[in-house]
Amino acid sequence: MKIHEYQARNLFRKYGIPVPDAVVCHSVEEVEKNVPDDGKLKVVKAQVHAGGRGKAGGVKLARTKAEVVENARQILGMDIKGLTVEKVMVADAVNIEKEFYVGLVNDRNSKSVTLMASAEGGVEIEEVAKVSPEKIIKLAIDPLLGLMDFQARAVALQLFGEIMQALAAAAIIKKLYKLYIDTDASLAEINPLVLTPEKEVWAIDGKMNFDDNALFRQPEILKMREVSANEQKEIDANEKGLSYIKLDGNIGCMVNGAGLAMTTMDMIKLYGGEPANFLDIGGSSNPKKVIEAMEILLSDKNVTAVMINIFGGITRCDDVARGLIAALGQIKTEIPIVVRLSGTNAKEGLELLKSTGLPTVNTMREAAQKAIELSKKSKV
Amino acid sequence: MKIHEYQARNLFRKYGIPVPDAVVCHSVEEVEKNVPDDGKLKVVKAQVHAGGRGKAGGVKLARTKAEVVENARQILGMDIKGLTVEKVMVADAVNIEKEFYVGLVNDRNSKSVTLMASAEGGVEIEEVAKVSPEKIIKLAIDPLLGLMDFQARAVALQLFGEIMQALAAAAIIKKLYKLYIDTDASLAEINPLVLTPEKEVWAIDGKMNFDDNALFRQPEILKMREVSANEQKEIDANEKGLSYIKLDGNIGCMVNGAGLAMTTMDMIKLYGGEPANFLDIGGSSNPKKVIEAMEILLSDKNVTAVMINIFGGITRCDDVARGLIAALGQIKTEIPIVVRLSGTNAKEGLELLKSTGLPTVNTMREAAQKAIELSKKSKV
Amino acid sequence: MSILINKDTKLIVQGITGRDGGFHTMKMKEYGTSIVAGVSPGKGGREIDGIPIFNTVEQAVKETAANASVIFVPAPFAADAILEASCAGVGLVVTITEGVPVLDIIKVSPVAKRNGTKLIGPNCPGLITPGESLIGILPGNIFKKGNIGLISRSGTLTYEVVNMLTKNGLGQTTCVGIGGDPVAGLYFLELLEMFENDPDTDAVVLIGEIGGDAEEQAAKFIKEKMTKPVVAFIAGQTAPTGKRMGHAGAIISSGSGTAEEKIKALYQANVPVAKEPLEIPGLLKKKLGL
Amino acid sequence: MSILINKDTKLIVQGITGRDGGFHTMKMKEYGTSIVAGVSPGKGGREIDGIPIFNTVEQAVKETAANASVIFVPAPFAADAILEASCAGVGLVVTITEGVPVLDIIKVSPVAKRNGTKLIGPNCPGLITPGESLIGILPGNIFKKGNIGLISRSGTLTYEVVNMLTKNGLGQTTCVGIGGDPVAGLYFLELLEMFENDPDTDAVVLIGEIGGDAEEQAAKFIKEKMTKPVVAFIAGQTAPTGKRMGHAGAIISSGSGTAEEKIKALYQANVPVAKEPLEIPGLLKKKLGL
Repeated sequence: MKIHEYQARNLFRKYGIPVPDAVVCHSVEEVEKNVPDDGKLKVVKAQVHAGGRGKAGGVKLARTKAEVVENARQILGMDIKGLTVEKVMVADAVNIEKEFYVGLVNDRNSKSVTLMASAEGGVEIEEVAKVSPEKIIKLAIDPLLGLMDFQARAVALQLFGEIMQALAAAAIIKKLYKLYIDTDASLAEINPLVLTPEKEVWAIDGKMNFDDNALFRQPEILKMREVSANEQKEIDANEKGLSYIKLDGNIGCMVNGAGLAMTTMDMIKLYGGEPANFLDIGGSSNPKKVIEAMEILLSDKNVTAVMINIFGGITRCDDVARGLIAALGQIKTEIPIVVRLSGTNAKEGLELLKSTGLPTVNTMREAAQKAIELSKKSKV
Repeated sequence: MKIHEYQARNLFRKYGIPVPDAVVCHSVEEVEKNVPDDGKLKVVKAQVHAGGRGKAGGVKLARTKAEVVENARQILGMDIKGLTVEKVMVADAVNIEKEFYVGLVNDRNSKSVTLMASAEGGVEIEEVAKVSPEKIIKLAIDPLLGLMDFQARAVALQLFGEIMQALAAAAIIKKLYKLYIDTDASLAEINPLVLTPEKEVWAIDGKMNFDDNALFRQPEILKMREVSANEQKEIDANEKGLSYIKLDGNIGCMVNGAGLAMTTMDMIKLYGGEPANFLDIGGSSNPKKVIEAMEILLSDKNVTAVMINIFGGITRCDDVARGLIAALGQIKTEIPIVVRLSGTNAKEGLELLKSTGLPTVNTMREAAQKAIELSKKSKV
Repeated sequence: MSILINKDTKLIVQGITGRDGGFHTMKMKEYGTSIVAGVSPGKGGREIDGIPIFNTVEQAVKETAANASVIFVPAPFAADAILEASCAGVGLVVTITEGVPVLDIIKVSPVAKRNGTKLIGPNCPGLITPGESLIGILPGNIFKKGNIGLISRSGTLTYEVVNMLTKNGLGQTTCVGIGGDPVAGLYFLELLEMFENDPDTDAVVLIGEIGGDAEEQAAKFIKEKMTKPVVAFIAGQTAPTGKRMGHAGAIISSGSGTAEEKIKALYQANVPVAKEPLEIPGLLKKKLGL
Repeated sequence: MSILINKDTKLIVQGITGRDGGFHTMKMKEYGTSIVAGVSPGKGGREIDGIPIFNTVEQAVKETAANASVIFVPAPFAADAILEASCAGVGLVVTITEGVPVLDIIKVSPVAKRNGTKLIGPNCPGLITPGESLIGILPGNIFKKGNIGLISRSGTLTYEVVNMLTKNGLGQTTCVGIGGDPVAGLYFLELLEMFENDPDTDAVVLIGEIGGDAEEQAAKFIKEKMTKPVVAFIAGQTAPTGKRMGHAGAIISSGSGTAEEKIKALYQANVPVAKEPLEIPGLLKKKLGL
């Protein structure tokens, strides 16, 4: 789960990590009303769940209140990577002497939360990681001991030569780790962490993601969830036991199992088509689930053909076929559907499906080829 | 540091451990005013930092409000092991089907917090431990993992056969452990943990001690400290860098080092005397400290002779002698004082002390013998 | 021979009284897995289908000398179940439960290592040594004894591939579903090494996915350490990259994670990568000179 | 020979820029201890009395190959200092600091064990191998090279005893002050075993105290495992028992803790217990046939 920069900053502040004052506004009116006219340099930032806001024009400096309002007017409603900007954050700008990077992330290789830090912070940090990986300090944190004081201090001393600055940075790193653990985060970044000409250390931009698996025990984090229309569709699907991600193609697919669903998409592409979605219906033969999956799938107006790809394991194909028949009996659509059944009792299942008159096949390859062929003819 | 039962109960409640309702009163008037006349069976308990309250008559059941008042009148002001009862707790009594024991303590052997539990709770638990140690379940808790759910459950299932009761007890044990760690406790006991005829699990009596070394980071616990006059003397001494414990004898002693101070007491006893105190002045030759130590020592009216026992290590005996001379020049007392100096530069030190006219000796044995001899003559 | 499990594997089921636990216990037993105990706190002393139930894993191990455990308990309690099994000395713990918080698995990992427990999963279908022992939710009927080892991050896709192997006469020594979670137990490296050392395994099928750099590491290991042929398939070649984890995710797996990078690394290790699952049996036969 | 430290011991001082740390660094250096580095965050690169200062123990170990560390940092930071030394691979860490929270030491202990670090202290005077190395705050001048090992829970009392040993011609291999805190590092058992295995140690003096059951355990060890003579003294024979820790304290050390019980256990292990420190040299000489 993602949250906005302003929400991450609120968490930072709650944990004692110093962030400049800021106001969040949903409209130009709110900006006019709520942003203080205090003559301080300000930065207006789009709040969307997308990277590259700066390059897209979603981050602007403002010297006067009038400039703040004008910038907010430009940014609000802007489209960044397909997302509409509905909020801006107006924050006090800070003078920057030097920018640093600090991040925490779950690392599958070391099976630990890993601290990363660099004296080369800012927007180009990924480039630094690629070109000069030696400039990124990495530290795998012992999950039972947590981040020890001496470790935070040692890392901070590599970034900041001066001890008081290093201790300030070490304290921030320790707090970020505590926040990370307390909230079941999967990513926490301060980029940039800034040293001002006055030798103060501030967290300027923050980013946090959270482990979806742990949201059941993180009610405060869950409250922060804001979702776009597409994400809402994915969440609704999830609540029905379906895993759905909308894509840009025209061949809808419905598959049991995530790996098989990804492979189904690959097959469609391999044979010249474009998948319209990822959709994993899990291991059940329940007709209700098939109907719900079909409804979600067909709500995408780009879909011109559907490929149903089922491999029977513990669930037998004949049971799955019965579920499909029940479901397809209730779904009225002009869109052509091809069904592939394989695995346990596939023969019996395919036999049962004959009654539906739907084209049935035995392999994924055939299914993909057939679906592509049908999609070209269908012109829905 | 010790706290009263009612304070431990407040901590229990804060951590979600179920305890019956109770009121704490400092006087019979408060009892009359604050204890509800609700017809419930109540128990009136002396709040003092001493064990064996029950045997001393400091715990009484009361069926009516009148009985509560009468019991409180008897208990308030009572002397239990030299401590005056200044507070009573009046708690709702609970019907008891069975009593259990649960305790946590720092264990030097396993270098861990150790959980102890027994199905034979109540006042005789120490006797159980001696006679039937197999009836006490002991579990060393991994300091990095903490008390794991399955461990708390396994212990609780050994006490309570029924799963719902066991889960209730396991939850209590988990909360007690969290409380223990959060507050740097050195002891936490629920005795008895009670199963009622209604199959509810309640913590009836609670006891907690805390690690003095950790009080610097436990301001909330420190606020609970209540000390007797003798304890206050010990705390005052501590703040001056002195370690003082009052005893019942008549020979005051002043020693550098805790082990040597204990040994000095042993020597006094070995040669037929009775030590008046334990007093460790630490490793300094600062005259101010010696004066303060002497004042504390002489404030005990039982003292009829003083033995000063110094071993010079890093601190040289001649330096110590100069400190003693400066201090003894300011202290006016009729009580005889014998000084023993040994170790680094002892000869020079003893030479310097000649000017004081005090009897000086070379060994602990001589010092003890001399002090006892002087105490018999002194009759202060 | 085989890896990890065989006919001497004595299995405990943790969460045997739950719906999934009960159903798959029956299925595993039908397959022939030696299930010696179930664990369900408070239900100790009972029996289910002739399987004795214990309150704790410790008791179960003491009474039955069990050496493996499979976990079906709900996600919030899965980590504690793993710890219980590991601390009771169980050598192999297979966690089927999905939705386990990542930080729980991170916390459990060093404890398992300290106790010498091998973990598989969470969120995995389990593993099978055909004809000897099945642990998890795999459909036993599609597997066949043979000389191919298989390691997969995916569930149904594994069945798809195994089904084709079996139909093509390519039986399996052991098939391990390692699960798709961000942090998990045994992974490609450890399992490739086990297959390399297993005298009955002649070739290995590796089924990877986009994300992480486990396949790249596997390629490096194969290049440097393996003598046996490996054939691979990578799922998600066309999946959108939008779902990645910001800067930190990119930094931690710098230059890794996409299907192209994985496939490139595997080719460099002389591992043929199937374009579609149907190609796998053919690639294997070619490598084995069949 | 000796135990734990000798002329090859290369010492780091953590907290070298503090008042006590600075003073005792000077004293140790005067005695001849090989002090190779000091650690003080933010002061890395400087020198104090020719001793190079580093920001971290890790750097200090890397540059100097130090194998021991002594800790003088204030109590709230002592546990972190121990962890830093242990995680940097230092094999012996001696904590002089007093007032360290018990739960901090409990947390640090398993980490030290995992890293193979021996801990001494906290709240201890340190240890000495006369003529070779002194770590801590012991007064070096009272010690003399010889064949007696000494282990003590007390500070000044140790000096008292050592002074008498030296005056009676009984020199020492190594003297270790293990400290008086409720939970501490190396204790009687481990050190008795080291002395038993040290070819140059002919007899051991054990100085115990009331509280806990370490002396009873030592007695058991001596009876079962030791061939070398041991002489003991127990301080606090007349101390009041009121300061004990309620039921749990009594249960955990059931039937232990008082001076009488300790003395009884030691006599049963054929260990003479001195009534007063003055008796110790005589008892030793008798045991050694001098």
